[in-house]
Parts: sequence; C-alpha cells; structure tokens
Amino acid sequence: DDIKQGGSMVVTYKDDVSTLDPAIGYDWQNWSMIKSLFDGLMDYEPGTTNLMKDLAEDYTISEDGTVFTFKLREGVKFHNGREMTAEDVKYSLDRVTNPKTQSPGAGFFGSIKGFDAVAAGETESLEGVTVVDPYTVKIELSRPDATFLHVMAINFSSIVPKEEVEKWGADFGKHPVGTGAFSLEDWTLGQHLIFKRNEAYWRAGVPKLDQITFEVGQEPVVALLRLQRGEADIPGDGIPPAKFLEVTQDPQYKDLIIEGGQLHTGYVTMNVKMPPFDKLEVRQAVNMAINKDRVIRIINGRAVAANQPLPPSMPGYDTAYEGYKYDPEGAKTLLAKAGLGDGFETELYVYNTDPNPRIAQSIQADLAAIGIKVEIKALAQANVIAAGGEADQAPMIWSGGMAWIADFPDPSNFYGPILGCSGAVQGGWNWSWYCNEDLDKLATEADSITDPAKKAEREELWRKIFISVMDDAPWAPVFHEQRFTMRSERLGGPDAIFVDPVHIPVNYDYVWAKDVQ
Amino acid sequence: MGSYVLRRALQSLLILLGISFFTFVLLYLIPADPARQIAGRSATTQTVENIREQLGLNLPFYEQYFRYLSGLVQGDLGRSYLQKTEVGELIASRLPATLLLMVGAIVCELLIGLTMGLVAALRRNTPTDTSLMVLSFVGVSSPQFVIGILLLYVFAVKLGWFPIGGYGTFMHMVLPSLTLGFLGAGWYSRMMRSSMIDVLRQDFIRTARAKGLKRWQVLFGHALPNALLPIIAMIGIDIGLFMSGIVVVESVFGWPGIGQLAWQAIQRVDIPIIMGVTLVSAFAIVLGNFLADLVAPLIDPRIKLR
Amino acid sequence: MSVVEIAVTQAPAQEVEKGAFARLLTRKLALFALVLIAVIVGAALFAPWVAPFDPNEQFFEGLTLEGAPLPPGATFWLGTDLLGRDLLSRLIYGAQTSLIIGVVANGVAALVGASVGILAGFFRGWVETVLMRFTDLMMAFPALLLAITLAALFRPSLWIVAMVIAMVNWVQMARVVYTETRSLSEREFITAERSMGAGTFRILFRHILPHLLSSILVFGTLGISTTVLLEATLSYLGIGVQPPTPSWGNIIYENQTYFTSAPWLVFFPGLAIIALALGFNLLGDALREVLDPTQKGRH
Amino acid sequence: MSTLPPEPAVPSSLSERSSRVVLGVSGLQTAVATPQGRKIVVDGLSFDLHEGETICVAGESGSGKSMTALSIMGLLPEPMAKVVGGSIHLEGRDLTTLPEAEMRTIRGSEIAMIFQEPMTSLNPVLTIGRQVREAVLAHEPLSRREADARALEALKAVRLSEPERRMTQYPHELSGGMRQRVMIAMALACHPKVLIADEPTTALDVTIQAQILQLMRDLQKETGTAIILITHDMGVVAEMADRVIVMQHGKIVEDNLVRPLFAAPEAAYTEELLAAVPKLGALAGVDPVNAHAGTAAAAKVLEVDDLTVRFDLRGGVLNRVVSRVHAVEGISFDLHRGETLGLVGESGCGKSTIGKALMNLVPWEGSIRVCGEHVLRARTAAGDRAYRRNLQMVFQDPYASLDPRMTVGDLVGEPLVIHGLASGQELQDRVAGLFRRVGLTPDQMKRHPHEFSGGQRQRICIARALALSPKAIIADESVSALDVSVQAQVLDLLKELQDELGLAYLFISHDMTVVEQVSHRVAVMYLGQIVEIGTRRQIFENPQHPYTRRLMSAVPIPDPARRRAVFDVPQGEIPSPVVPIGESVSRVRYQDVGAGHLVAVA
Ligand SMILES: Nc1ncnc2c1ncn2[C@@H]1O[C@H](COP(=O)(O)OP(=O)(O)OP(=O)(O)O)[C@@H](O)[C@H]1O
Ligand SMILES: Nc1ncnc2c1ncn2[C@@H]1O[C@H](COP(=O)(O)OP(=O)(O)OP(=O)(O)O)[C@@H](O)[C@H]1O
Ligand SMILES: [Mg+2]
Ligand SMILES: [Mg+2]
Repeated sequence: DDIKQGGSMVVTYKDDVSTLDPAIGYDWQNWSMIKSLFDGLMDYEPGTTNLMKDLAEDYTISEDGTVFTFKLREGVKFHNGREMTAEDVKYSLDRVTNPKTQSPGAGFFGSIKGFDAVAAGETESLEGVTVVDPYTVKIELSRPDATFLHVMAINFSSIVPKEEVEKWGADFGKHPVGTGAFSLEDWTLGQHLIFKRNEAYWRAGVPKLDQITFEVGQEPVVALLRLQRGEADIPGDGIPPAKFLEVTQDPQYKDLIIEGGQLHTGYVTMNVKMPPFDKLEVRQAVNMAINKDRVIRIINGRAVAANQPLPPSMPGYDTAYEGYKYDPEGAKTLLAKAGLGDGFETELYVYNTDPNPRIAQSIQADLAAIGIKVEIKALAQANVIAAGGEADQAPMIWSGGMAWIADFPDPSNFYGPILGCSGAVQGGWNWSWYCNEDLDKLATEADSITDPAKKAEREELWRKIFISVMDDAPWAPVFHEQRFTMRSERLGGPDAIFVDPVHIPVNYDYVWAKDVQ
Repeated sequence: MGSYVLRRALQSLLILLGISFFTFVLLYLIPADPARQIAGRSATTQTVENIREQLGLNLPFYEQYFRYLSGLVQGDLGRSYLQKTEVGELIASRLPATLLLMVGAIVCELLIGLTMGLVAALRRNTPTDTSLMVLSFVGVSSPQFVIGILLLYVFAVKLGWFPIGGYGTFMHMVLPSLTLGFLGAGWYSRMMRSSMIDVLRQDFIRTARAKGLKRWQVLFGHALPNALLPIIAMIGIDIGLFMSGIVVVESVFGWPGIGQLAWQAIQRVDIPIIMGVTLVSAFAIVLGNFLADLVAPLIDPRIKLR
Repeated sequence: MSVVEIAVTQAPAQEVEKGAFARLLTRKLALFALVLIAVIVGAALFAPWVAPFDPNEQFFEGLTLEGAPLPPGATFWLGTDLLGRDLLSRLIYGAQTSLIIGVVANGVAALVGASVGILAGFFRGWVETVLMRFTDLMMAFPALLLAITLAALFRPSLWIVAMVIAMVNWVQMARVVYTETRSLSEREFITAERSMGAGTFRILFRHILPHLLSSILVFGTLGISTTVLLEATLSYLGIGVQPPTPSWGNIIYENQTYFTSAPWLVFFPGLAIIALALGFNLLGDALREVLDPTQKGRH
Repeated sequence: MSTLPPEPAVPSSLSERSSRVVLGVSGLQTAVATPQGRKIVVDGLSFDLHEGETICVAGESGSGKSMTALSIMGLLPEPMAKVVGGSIHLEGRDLTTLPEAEMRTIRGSEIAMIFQEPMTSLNPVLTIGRQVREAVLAHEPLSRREADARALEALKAVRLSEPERRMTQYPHELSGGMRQRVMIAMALACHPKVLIADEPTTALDVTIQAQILQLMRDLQKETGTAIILITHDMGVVAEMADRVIVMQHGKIVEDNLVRPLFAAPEAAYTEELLAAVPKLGALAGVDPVNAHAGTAAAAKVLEVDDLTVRFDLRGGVLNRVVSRVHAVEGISFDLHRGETLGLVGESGCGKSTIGKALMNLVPWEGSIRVCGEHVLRARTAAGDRAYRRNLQMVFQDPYASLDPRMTVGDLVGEPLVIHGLASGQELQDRVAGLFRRVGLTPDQMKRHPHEFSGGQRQRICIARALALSPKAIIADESVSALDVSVQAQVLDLLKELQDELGLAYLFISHDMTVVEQVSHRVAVMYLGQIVEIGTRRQIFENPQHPYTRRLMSAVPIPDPARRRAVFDVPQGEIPSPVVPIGESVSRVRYQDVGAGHLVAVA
C-alpha cells in the first residue's frame, strides 16, 4: 500500500513455454503465467488456498447447490480495451468444453448441465450457462458439486474475448488477450516472453511490477549462477538439486531462500491387477520396506515423509494417522505370509530426470533388503505415463516428476483420476489400477455436500476415504515435497507469494521491486 | 558434374523420404499416446477420444503417413500437438541460432583442432605431442555439460569476460562455440596429426623446401592441402554430430536453438515437432555430406566425380 | 589385450611382425599403454576380488546428514556418490560395461565403417551410391528416437546398447575412409597393382587398407570415449545397463550436474575413460610408428 | 661476426680455371639409418665447384649421387639420413651447420635442384602454375601477375606445349617428360648460382633434351651459374661437362676434366663404364635376329588396331568439358613373339598412354588383342587375370608405382602370389633370383622402396614385371635411370629372356642408342600418331619422316671432341594434342617406302 509500482524482474525457465491459451495450457510453468494474463470468476487469496471472488463481484448458490448465479464486476476491460461481459463468460465456458478446442481441462466442467451434449459435439452451447444480463450469468449443474467454485478458479475457466480468439484461431495461445494484471508484450520463440503491466487493471495497486521478462531455455544450474550474479531474479524451476546444499548452507543467501509446502505427494504405485501385487500383504510389505527418511536425505531433506495420499495442507489430511512404519523385518514376515518368502522380481518405472532415478535406486535397495529384486526402467515421461495406462505393463511406478500436484486445493482432486475407478481404465492415470466401488460411492457422496456449513463433515468423509485407501495399500506414499524458491535481493513481497500453493511457482502479481522504492 | 549434382539431389530426396518414413514408424511404434499427452491428467476418456480423432491418430498407419507427406509436399510441417504452433514457425525461429552456433563451433574446432594437430605433427614424439594428445582425449572424453559449466564458471561468472548464457551478440557465441568446438577439436587434432605426419615425409614437401619456401608456406601451402581430405569429410560428419550434441550446450548456455526444441518434443512425444526437426537435421546432414563430396575433387584433383 | 595376443601368436610366423612387436616393447609409451590397458581389463575381470566394497551398497555413513556425498577419504578412497555408494568399487565394476561398449561395440562399429567406406570408395558406381547413401541415411537417422523406441519395446540390456552403438557409430568412420579411399585408389601404385592383375580384395586389404590405418586408428580410439559416453546417454533413455549397475558413462551422467559441489564424481570416471582411450591410442600409435617403414632403423 | 666471408677451407685443387669457387665440398660423409645400424652411403666426398663451371657426376646406380645432392641442399630425409662428416661451403658459409632458417634463404635462390623422380616430387594437389609461380615468388618481390608471367615464360623455355593451359593442370595430367620439364622450369626460374640437376633429362626425347641442355648453357653464360649435373648418359656428359666426377660405392673413383677422362680414363671403373656406352649406329648394317621368328609360335602376342585414347579437359565455372587431349589417335601395330618393338617419340606424344591403354588402365577405343584374345573394356575378373598374366608393364615412374608400405621383396613377389604361382620358400627363392638378375642383392628384399636409389627402384620394377614370365612386357623408360654398365646388364637380361622364352617387348624409350641396340622394329610417334614404322635398319639407316630425322640428329654423342657448340633447337609454335571439343584431328595416311617401312605423308 505504501509500496510503489514499477520496476521489473527476470524469471528463468528451462523449458519453452508451450502456450498461453488458458483453455489449453496445463503445465506448471504456464499455469501461473496464465493466471497473470487472465482472470476467472474466482481466485485464491494470494499465498493461500482460500477461495476469493475475482471477476465475480458476488455469487449466490441455490439451496440444492445446483444453480450458481454470478454477478460480474463492471468496467473490467480486456487488454484490447473492450469491456468484459457475461457473454464472454458464456463464450469462454462454451469454448473450453467444445471438443474442437481440445482442452485438457474439459473434464472439469462435467457437472454443468448440457456438458455431455457439447462433449459429444451435438451442440456448441452449454445448456446450463445462461446470460441473465450483461453483468449476470447463471450456471446450472446437473448434480450438486462441492468443488464447483474451485473449478471456476482454475485456469480453464478464464474469461477470453471471443473476437481475439477468432482472430488468432489456433495461434491464440501465442497471442493471449485477457483481463489479467499483465498483458503479453512480446514473445520471441525459444528466447523470452515479456509481460507488461496492465495499466487498466481493475484491482487497485496490482500488479506492482511494470514488467516481467521470462527467459526460457536456461539450465537450472546456470539460472542459479545468473541469479547469484544479479542477472536473474527468480529461478522458475526452483533450486536445482545439484546446487541445493551449496546455496542453503551459504549464509549469504539465507534470507533469499523461501520454503513452503505444496499440494504434492510422491508415491510408488503398485498395480493391483498384476501379481504379486494383487496380494495385499505384498503391497503392505512394500510400504513397510521403504526407508523414507533415507529417500528424503538423498534429496537433501527437501520433503517430509508421507504416510497417506493427501498432503498435509490439504483439507481432509489425517494428522492422527500413522501409516505403515519402516519395518523391514515385518515386511519380510508379510512376504512370507503371502507365500513369497524367497522374494520375487519386478520392475519399477521411473521418469528419467534427476533426482527420480536416484530415488528409485534408493527404493530399489530397500526392496532388495526384503528380497524383492527390482529392475528399474528409467524412461521419458511420455513412456512412463503410457506404461502406467496399460493394465499389464508397469508393476510399479515412482510418481516423481509426474507426481500429483493438485489442480485445486480440494481432496476430491486427489481421488478421482488417480485412485478412483474412472481412472483405472486404459490410458488413465490410476496407475495402481485400484478400483473400490464402495469408496467411489463415498466420494460422490462427499462431493455432493455443497453446503459450506457442512465443510467439516465433508472433510471427515474424505479423510475416511483416504485412510481406507491406505488400508488396501495400492500406493506406498513416500514424501510430500517442500518447495524451495530463491529470489534475488531486489525483489520484495510476502514470502507466501513466492511459494504460492496455487500460483505455481510464484504469484507474479504481488511481487515488487525494492529498487524503485 | 551437372548430372552428378542432379543425381545426388534426387538421391538426397529419397534419403529424406526414407528418414521421414522410418521416423514415422518409430513414432508409431513408441508406446506413448500423444492424445493422452495433450489431454493431460484430468481429461476424460471422451476428451482423449476426441483429440485422437481430430489429430487423425486413430487412422491406420499408412493413412497417417500419407497425410503427413501430402502436407509436407505443400510445405506444411503440421502443428505442434502441445504448443499448438506451426512447426515450420517453431523451427524457423530457432534454426538461425543453431546454424550460428554450428558455424561458431566449426570455426573453433578447426582453429583449435588443426593448430593442435599441426603442432603435434611437427613435434612428433615429444612431450608437447603427448600433452596435446592427452588434451584432445580430455576433449572427447569430457561430457559437454561439464565443459560448458566449467567455461561458464571460469570465464563468465568468475572473470566476467562473457555473459552467462543468452543469445544475441558475438560475445554470447564464444563460450558455447568453444564448448562444442573443444570436443570437435579433439577429433580434428588427432586426424590432422596423423595425416600431417603422412604428408610431411612425401617427396613433394622436399621439393617445396628446395624452392626456398618459408616454413609456413610449406606447411600451409603444400602439406595442408594434402592433409585436408579427411578433414573435409569430417566437416560433413560434424553436422550430424552437432545435431545430437547440441541439446546440452544449448541448454547450458540458454541458446535458443533447435536442439532444445527437439529434446522437449521427444520427452513429450510431440510428433510433428520431432518429425520436423528430424527432417531439417537430416537435410543438413545430407547436404553437408553432399558438399563434402563435391569439395573433395577440388582438394584432390585425382578424385573424379562419377 | 587382444592386440597383444594377436601380435604374440603371429610372431613366429612372420619375422617382420616379430621385429615389430619386439620394437614395440622397447617403446616406453607403448609399455605404459599396455600396462594401462592391462590394469583396466584386470579390474573388469577380477572386479569382485579387487573392489573394496559392494558397488551397489548404499552406505549409511556414505552420505552426510544433509545428504551430500563424501569426498575422497580414508574409508572411501575415491569418495562416495549421491546415494552413498563407494565410487572406487563402482568404477571397478563399471569397467566391464565400458570395455564391452568402448572396445567391443566400438570395434564392431569401426570394422563396419571401415569396410563400408573402403568398398564404396574403391568400387564407385552403384556400390558407391548404395553404400554411401545408406551411410547418409544412417547418419541422419534419429538415433535417440530409435533408442527410446527400443527402450520402451524391449527389456533393457547391455547388448541392445552395444547393438545400437554398433549400428549408428560406424557412419563417421565410413565417411572418412570412403573419402580417403577415393583418393588412394587413383594413386599410381594402385594402378600398378591392377595392371599386375591383383584381385580387388588384395588391392583393398593389402594395399589400400595399410594406408588408411592412421585414420582408422584415430577414429577407432577416439570412438572409445564417445561410445562410452553415448552408452550413458542411452542408459539414461532406458535401453542400456539399468541402475544400479555401474558404467563409467552413467556414473558421469548421473552426477554431472553436481560437479561443482562433488567434482570427484565426474573427475574419476572421466579419468578412467581417458585412460582407456589413451591406452589404446598410445598402443595404436606406437604400433603404427613401428610398422611405419620410414621410421625403422637407427644410426 | 666478420663482415667479410672467410676464405673457403679447402682451396681449389684445379688451378687451370682461375674463377672463384662457389661451392666447396670436402670430406662429405652421409649416413643412413638401417635396422642393422648406421650405413655410410657417401664417403669422404670432396670437390670444388667454380663459377660458371659444369661438373657432371656419373657413376654406378646407387653409388650415392642423389644423396650427395641432397646433402648439399640440406634436404636429406631426417632423421633417417644425415650428414655425419665433412663440410660444404657456399661462399664462406658451411651449409652443414647452417640453421634451417638461413638454409631456406639459400635454397632456390642460390642453390636450386632438379629432383630425380618428377612424379612424386610435384605436389599432386596443386596446379602446375601455382608450383612454378611459387618458386619465383619465394625469392623475388613480384606481384602475382608478374610472377605468373615469369612462370609462363619458364614453362615456355622448357618447350611445354600450351603453357597457359598447363598452368592450370595438375601433375597427374602431364606426361613423365612434361613433369620433368616442370621441375626444370621451377629450378631455373630464379637463376640460381648453383644448379644441381639430378638426371634432369631421362624422360625427355633427344630433341627436347637438346633444348634443355641449351637452356642450361645459356643460363650459365648469362649468370655464371655453376652446374652439377648428375647423369648416366655419357652423351650428355660429353656434351656438357667441364669436369667429370665418377662415383662408385659412395666414393669418388675419378675426378678429371672431361677430355682426358674420355680419352684416357684413369680408374678401372671409368674404363668399364665407358666401354659399356652404346654408340648410335653401332649396329648399322646388322639385321636384328629374332630367335623365335622361325617357330610356329611366332604368333602375334599383341595386335592393336585403331587404338584411340582421349582425355577430357574441363574448365569454366560449370566445370564442363571444354576440350580433349587426343593422347593416342588411331594407332595400329602388331607385336610378335620374341620381338622388340621400340617406341620412340616426342615427350607427351602418348607413348605411356598407349601402354596404359594396353593394360586397360585408361578408357580407350579401338581393338586390342593379346595372344589372339580380345581385351574388353568391361571385363570379368578371371578373364582379366589371364590376359594380365601374358602382358605386364613397367611404369615410367618407378617410385610412384611401388606401394611405399611394402617391402620390395613382397612387391616383387606380389605377381607370383596374385597368380598363385609360388608360395613359401619357393616364392622367396624366386624373388631372390629375380633380384640377382637385375643386379640387386637378395638381402635388400626386406627394405622398403624409399630406401633405394632411383636406378635401384627401376630395377625393382623390372624384376616385378619379369616375375610372371609374361608373353610381352611394356617397358616404359625402364632403363633410363641406370648407369650404362648396369643398363647393359639389364638389357642383356631382357635379351636373354627373349631368346629363351620368346618374350616380346614394347620398348618405350628416349635413348635412341638403346633403342637401336634392342629393337627389331621401331615405331616413331608424334602427337598421338605413329609417323613412321619399320625395322630397325629401315628407321635408323633410312629415316624418312622429318621428325625421325630430327630425332637422329639430336642424339648426343659420347665424345667430348665432337661436342656441339649450339644444339639444333626446333623453333616456333609447339604442337599440341589438345583440341577443342567438337573438332577432331586429322589422321595421317601411310606410304610404304619398301618392305613394310611405313611413313606418314602430310
Ligand atoms: N633410407 C635408406 N636406408 C638405407 N639405404 C638407403 C636409404 N636411402 C638411400 N639408401 C641407399 O643409399 C645409396 C645411395 O643412394 P642414391 O640415391 O644417392 O644413389 P644414386 O647414386 O643417386 O643412384 P641412382 O643413379 O640409381 O639414382 C643407395 O645404395 C641406396 O640403396
Ligand atoms: N589424366 C590425364 N588427363 C589429361 N591429360 C592427360 C592425362 N594423362 C595424360 N595426359 C596427356 O596425354 C598426353 C600424352 O601423355 P603420355 O603420358 O602418354 O606421354 P608420353 O608419350 O609418355 O610422354 P613422356 O615421354 O613425356 O612420358 C600428354 O599431353 C598428357 O598431358
Ligand atoms: Mg639418384
Ligand atoms: Mg611417358
């Protein structure tokens, strides 16, 4: 508030930015960029997982939780100068669900009335979304959906201007126009992107910076060197493992390193359809055999041990649950009970970027100690994912690098695709092929609890679901990764926004530059 | 000569066709589902199906291939699955950087390598020779990543002579070129040394000396042209080696070249990009070798093109 | 080692050879090279007896509390790696893989490359066209993609890597040998051979090949380094030896990003690769000098 | 560091000539390294060379003549050969101790050398023009254009046809004699004080030889150049020498003025040498006998009909064929069993090309039959082998045609191995036998080609051709580098084999006396065509074609008393076999002037 606007910063990334089309962008690198360029009806308070209103000035939810009426903010302008209206909201939702758009997020909108018709290509307009007046939009759901407000906050529901989308066609992702705090100034493919402050941004005092430069194609180790020399401000990929101890142990950087949690769990899946993992004892034995502390040591302590699927900061996390303790002897006994006293051979698939193969080797050694001979298959990401999607391919997968980071901070997001029956299909993401109909029913039940007052009840339900999952042990949760970011001396802002759980990695809108103060 | 060029051009076209076919086969066989990749983790089966259909991934193999080919004939390399951008545009935006780096690297490796080889040949079997040999083995045995970081650390971070990565000016080019060049220099120096040793004892070197030519004239005017033949062949090869080795150097130095594009595409099975980059680099390689073959008779007139 | 054996067994048969081998032994560098190679081969063969530790054991005391590897010291002579394993033991065991790749696979590649090049360079015409265009094709072939596909389709094994390396690594040799052969076969002494009625194979192997020896040697020995490193890339993509089996290449590859904080993890395996390549190069070079007619004799 | 050059250490021994000593060699010892240890190949050589003087060095093949020359130039193949004793003084400086940098300034400008083997001595990948130009530029501050002009002039002076075109050609496109002339042009381009010419005219026909000798004389007159002329041709010695040094086994056996030497040789070896010198016309009136003429087997071993060989010359930006060398144009002749056909002709007229065509080494047209069998250009391996067994060739440039990486023993044994005629001990014995017959010792079998002298290599090539006992041998300048006594020995060997086995020879040579000595019939070539063919007596005793006559008259006579003051040098445009594309050359017609003596009519 007494912070002056102005200044700029440089953020580096290794990979190229693929697209800035909010209907399409779905990697953690463009996730936060899109959030800065576009707005949705809902958002989260900076640095937290608390929902807040964004383009929606207000909203009402019907009794049965199936009708949402959003009142839009007036006078919000797109970067091209046109005012955003309810038509745009409808257009945006129609667009993202239209199969022609090929949006990976279309599935999130399944609860909107008329979704199936659109998905099947029968119509181009969502029946459930209606424009009441230029500043009011009504969304009807076909079933109660407790996560719907979260859905309205994910990137896929960002509001886009029709005329620009039509003008650029498939290239809209390279020429994004939204209502966000920043607008895209320049994009030199393979080199850099420049974001410029949106002068007409409706939220006062935001953003702080005049300009952000994203430099892509930078090796993380080198990016850190540049940061140390003051040429870059934020290493978008975080502190590379190879440099982690070096910088964290250096007092010079003590104040510049920010630690935060994230909605992440690293786990080993065991394909319950493939023997011997069809035996509960075997899965439990694996859970008990892994020395999580050692794994965490190998990644320089950048995580906390996990004993259940949900990360600690997620509602529904069970703090009382103790999970399977590290107990190789007990694991051996269990194996013997399963008739596999002499151990067996199996494969562990792993994504081939550091530190995942190392973690896999650590697990490999642990399993070897109880007689399980594991062969590691370190492959490109796409191949691991493909193997996981086949019922009889990958007996075990280490999730690292592809691991589940929540789309939105709600426990349901951790269940359906990766543990529910709907994910246990060919090409699905439920790599353990675990399908428990009873739990699925409970999950549906939990998601129908839309009444904010019953929040605790819903959480309790989810807690039960996840602990039940652990009883069946299709996964061996290993750790929850902590996020470590570094920023240059020049940058200011609350620590939380540099490890924002939703705006990953950084909430760009609230960063400010010390040198203009 | 004219007919030779024509014949080679046709053959090259066939090679490119072959490459495109084999690459397509590989990509077809590779167990990864591009549709899944595009759809992401939360997508429903329906979404995936849609995407698959739109991209024609559900078509039989030959049909997919012919679709690709017919696009290719019209100069259309397709659109990236994940970036949604025209592959032609992506490649065009990155190709200049790669070419520039390649030129820089070739200059470096020729300068360093040929000098090292020459000195080693002249100081044959002396400690100088042995140390140069060890150096060249260090060059070929060191991972590019390590050399790159080392150079960066010493010359950019510590000494501040060069920028820490990036693209644009001549100064940006020096370190990455050196990194790539150091590897090549190892090859060139060994090659140069051995062909120089062979050439230097030929009778015509004696003749050149008998004319009273200066040492450098004998070396560069008479010995070098005779020793150059295998070197020319290597420059053609080099282009191929670069295409595979450039990924690391580009990422260390933040060089916006084609290598990074290819690497990311391979990781994500972005078929149109993989195909495009493969074809472009295949073209470069084929062209490089073609030129090497054309130049060989100029270097050694006894060789005839047939 | 194989070189030594060949030389020894042939010695009685041909007097000249014996002279050459005897002269080889008088060269200091050649002896040094032989010792280097012997040490490496010995390490590979007798790894279980030579290595101080189990190469795959992840020692608890092999990492600091923060999880950093240990530098060279009293217990772990060459230090430990990022998982707390003994680097020396891993290097000793890794020699097996690296020898198979660097010497056997690379050797096969060199052989194939030299044969293709020499045939294409000598015969010209359609033989040339077919062979050299095939070489172009292989050179332009996306080898990494091939590796990835194979990795995903087959069980990873050292032999697949060896095969891939042998398949893609011959092309460079073929190009160089081809270019030189083209020039050599126009030389007058080859013409003279032809006029005597010498068969093609005689000309190729008795007269052209010896003149190509130096190029073949250069490519063959430098190929050792590149293939050992290539093996690492291929393992990384999933077709080679899979963890925890060590190879010099994959030790470097796994650890290269850490080399500012743990340089020994790159330095020692790098040294091993250089030693192997250098050993063969020195030996080859010495052999070449010994066989070089203009260099024999003494004052 | 005195500014005055010190007096030469060795004073002139011959005081009749009052002029200055330019080069003083005293006690020169040169050694080569062999596996058995050091071997002295030049042993205690001393002589003085005066300004404007010509010393001819003659002697046994392998006696160290070339080694001496290289020692003086400081161009011995280090470290295998080196000067181990004595001194070489050039105007006060001892060349044996001079640093390389200074030696460099002397080479080319003060001492120039013409090397013995022109093929290997020219850089194969540089144009002739560049190589000659460079020699000029090395010592004179000229512009490139001026240097080019000088180079062109030098090439004209050595009577190279179409010198402008030659400037852009490469060594392998020239004939042996042309290459030799290029070497000469390079050496003379800078007007050196001392010129060392190692067998400079072996590959030149006598008319051009005369021209070259005249050129050297002119140079000497103009600039006072002192010349060391290494030659085995006693005719040339008689024509050119002021003084003669005769060498044997690395030592000087006689050092004398030319007249006394010819008149009354002191050393026994000199006497032997002079006795072996063949004289032109020595066989006049004697009919050549063919021991096999009468037998039924006097079949034709070689029938050549309308043989034509053309080489494309390319030029222009597109590298198109712009003109053709009509190297051989419609040649026909037969060669019978036991017969020697001498082939003489101007340098570059296509003699070697005929040989290569017969061996199927260059593309040709027409018809060739060997022992009645047609030689086809497209051939099967087996058929090829058979015909090559019958026909062998000794190449003009022996060094270039020997694989430098093989021992000469293996090289000579090669044909036997190829045709599966001998192996093991038998092979060794046969090779040893061949060595002895050409005047080499079997213990040299393990050596490599570079360890031999020019003449020795020539003999190795002859031995190799003889190994198969073919029906016919094409001998291209095969005895040109041999001293007369060894030459006589080799010619005797050839004759002997002919008599024994009925070998036929196509004997290409410039040495008319040798041709007279060995040939049954002689063909004279000019510009790719045969201009006169007949029996030896018909050609030598009754030459009809003007070119034949000119050849005869240009032959140097080995008698200093009959030395010519000026050589008869042909003037005017030098004819060339190069014809623009589309044009053809007119074929000659023959007239029979009696008993098969054919002469071309214009
Ligand atoms: N590298 C070598 N090793 C052994 N012997 C050598 C070597 N080089 C030359 N010779 C010997 O030195 C002797 C002198 O050779 P040189 O070339 O001087 O003879 P030359 O008098 O010029 O003979 P020619 O008239 O045949 O040319 C020869 O007997 C030759 O065999
Ligand atoms: N490869 C070639 N390319 C072009 N021209 C050639 C080639 N080989 C030979 N010639 C030309 O063919 C002509 C005849 O050459 P050839 O070697 O047969 O002459 P020659 O009679 O043997 O002469 P000399 O007595 O000088 O050896 C020369 O003009 C030469 O320049
Ligand atoms: Mg000689
Ligand atoms: Mg000739």
